[in-house]
Amino acid sequence: MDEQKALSWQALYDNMWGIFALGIIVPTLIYTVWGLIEIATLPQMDVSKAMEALKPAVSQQAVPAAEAASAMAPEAATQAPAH
Amino acid sequence: MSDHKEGFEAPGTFVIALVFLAVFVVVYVVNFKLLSNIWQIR
Amino acid sequence: MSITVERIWWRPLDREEKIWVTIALIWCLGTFFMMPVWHVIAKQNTPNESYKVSVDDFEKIVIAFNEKYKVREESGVPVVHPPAGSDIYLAGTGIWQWSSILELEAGKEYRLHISSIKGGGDVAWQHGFSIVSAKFNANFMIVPGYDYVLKVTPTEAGEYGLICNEFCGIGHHLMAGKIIVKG
Amino acid sequence: MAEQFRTCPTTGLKVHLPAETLIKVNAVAAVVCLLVGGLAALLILLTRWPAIHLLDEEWFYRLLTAHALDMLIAWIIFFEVAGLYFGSTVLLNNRLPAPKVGWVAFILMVVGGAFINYTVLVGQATVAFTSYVPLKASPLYYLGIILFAVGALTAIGHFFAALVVAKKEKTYEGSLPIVTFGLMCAATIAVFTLLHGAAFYIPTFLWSAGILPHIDPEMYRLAFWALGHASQQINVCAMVAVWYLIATLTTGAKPLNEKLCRTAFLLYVLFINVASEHHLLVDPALSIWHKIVNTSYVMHLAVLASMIHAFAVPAMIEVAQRKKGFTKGLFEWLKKAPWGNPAFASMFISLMGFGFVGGITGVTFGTEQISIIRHNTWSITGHFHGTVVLGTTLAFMGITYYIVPLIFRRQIFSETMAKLSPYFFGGGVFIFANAMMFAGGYGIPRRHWDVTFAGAQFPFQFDPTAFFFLALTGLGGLLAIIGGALYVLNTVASVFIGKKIQ
Repeated sequence: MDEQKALSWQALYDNMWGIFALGIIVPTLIYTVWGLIEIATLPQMDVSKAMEALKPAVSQQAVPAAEAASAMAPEAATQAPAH
Repeated sequence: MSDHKEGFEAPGTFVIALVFLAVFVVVYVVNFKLLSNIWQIR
Repeated sequence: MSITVERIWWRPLDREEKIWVTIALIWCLGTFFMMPVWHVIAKQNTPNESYKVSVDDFEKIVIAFNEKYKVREESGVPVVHPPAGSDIYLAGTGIWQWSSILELEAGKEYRLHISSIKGGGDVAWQHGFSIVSAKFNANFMIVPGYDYVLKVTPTEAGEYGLICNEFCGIGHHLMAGKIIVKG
Repeated sequence: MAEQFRTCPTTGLKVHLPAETLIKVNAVAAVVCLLVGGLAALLILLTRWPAIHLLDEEWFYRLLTAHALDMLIAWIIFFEVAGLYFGSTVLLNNRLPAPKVGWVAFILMVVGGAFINYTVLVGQATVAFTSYVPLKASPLYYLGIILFAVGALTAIGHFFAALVVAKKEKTYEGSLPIVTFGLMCAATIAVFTLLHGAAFYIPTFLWSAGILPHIDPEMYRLAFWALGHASQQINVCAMVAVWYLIATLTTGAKPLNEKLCRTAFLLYVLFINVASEHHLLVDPALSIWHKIVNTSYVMHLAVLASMIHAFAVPAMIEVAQRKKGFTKGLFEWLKKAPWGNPAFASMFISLMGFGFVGGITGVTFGTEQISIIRHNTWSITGHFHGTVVLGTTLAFMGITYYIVPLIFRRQIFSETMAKLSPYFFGGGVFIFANAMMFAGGYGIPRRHWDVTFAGAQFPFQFDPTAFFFLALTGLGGLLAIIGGALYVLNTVASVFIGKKIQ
């Protein structure tokens, strides 16, 4: 009885191709596939927002209203006639 | 050899293993201490 | 030499084996859970925020950033002093330089974006971002096409070295700059 | 068929002659690579020692690239192939099913290795071991690596085929011996490694040849380390198998509990490869969960495996020694161990060095957050010299003292050189690796020609203590090179002019 149990466990460890398959599949899923999915689904940086924040500082005598308006709503600013 | 014995079969090895663990703990803790000295980064 | 294996080798562990495996397992699980725990209890962690960005876009941003906040130059490299708490941008360049010398304020948190640009060279390399000082070093990877956001709070005033520690071509060992932290 | 075998008079093992020849050529190629890599090591060492600073920058980076490839890939994989043939034939009374395939594999690996060394030495591939895109080498370099990898894969396939044949022809009974089982696990790890190598070296080769426009650098990093780091896990697994073999050969020890040892090997197969993440912990793009799960070998289960082996191997030696009557106190068994036997000395130093120097630091530096203060510093270089050099290389050196008489049928040329070599080598690498790790603690970068930054715009001055450790690294390295030279000279002399054994 006990011997039977031991033999069946041993058979599991003697299963070369089972071990081989697990040894390829387990790390491929945990490391490679998961990693590739994370890299592939990484969001894009919001470049226009970053550039907006880095616009040259507005000097005092410039036209603050128009600048501010275009910064708030860029689509509206492009549709509006130029000053 | 496999029959159950009361004492340890390899007491020397057990001591070496405990020394190993002690060194491991020291290295690990020292490294976290060094880490806590750096700028805050998250 | 005998190479035969006993017919039955599947048998219970001896006492000392059991004790050692238990101790080792506890230690292994402890060191594993230390990582998520450290994220909660401590302030030195690997940042979890990053984005894809084209090399050219990041270069555009870096140029705009340097222009806006430049306060002076040192040996032709702009020294920039951005407002505390803002988004700041630093890149390793294709000519083995750092895009600027950052001047930061101690105790303020910045969102430091690091990436790689051509910067007058032909190629945006991978670089190692390594802040070094007498007291510590901190290292992150710079990968072209990726924006890595480090939310960083310089804790102490002083001048810190900024060196590249990933081999990035023949000018690699000259790629040293600095970060200035004001008290 | 029968005439293709001979029986070793001392061990009684049956040796398949075509397998024997293949073991010989692969072992010789391994030692040649060790020699080339060792010469490069000496020159690099003398360059990173600031007081000497031998090479110019161009040659430094060239030889650094060559050193890494010749050592981490060529020496170790050639030796492992020899070991795989040994484990699947001699240890199992078995034959190698297709010796011609073995020759094809060998030739592919030699040609690949030649391409790599040629392109690197003439300066067409100064890209370091990692060749991180967009650093670009000539297409021949990538082709060399692909050929080498295909050759290695072929050899591993051949090993599996030999195991199948052994089982079918019933050359052994019951389970595989633990050494062969360990080698089988190493071979499985190797297949994972080499498949990933193919998955990105082929596109990178096409990119270098101008056919593909772009390789994503982060994906490259992910895939590269599934080769670059996982290939060293083959070594770990093969090294542990060699520990068991040497322990048995030198002291007659037997594994105390095969279940435990085999379970530990199984944990390696399942989880050790994901630790390729160690190199990506401070990378963008990957989430902290990917980092934590992978860097910890899935809850440190492969670390548990190493801790089991690190216990099981000395324990089996202790039990065997105590049976011989060395029972006084805790450590008489160790004091009276065959320290004059170079194989035993190599194995035990390898075991201790791998655990105390390489293993502890590997787990510690591979902790997600601690990587921030260790990534790409010289500490990492120190760590893996603790594992791959003090651990694997020394263990392989140790088994050589058995392979030469058994397979080459030559006596060891000089017993004295053999006795001294492991102590010089082990002691040297011990000093060298530890000094490197301390230097790295000061932020000294790895792969750096000049840490004084002479001529840089804003030179950074490292703490003067760091320079003490740089010099200590140099001294330790010289000791190690003396030990390595003793080994190489002695092995070459034994193979070619050693006394023949009938």
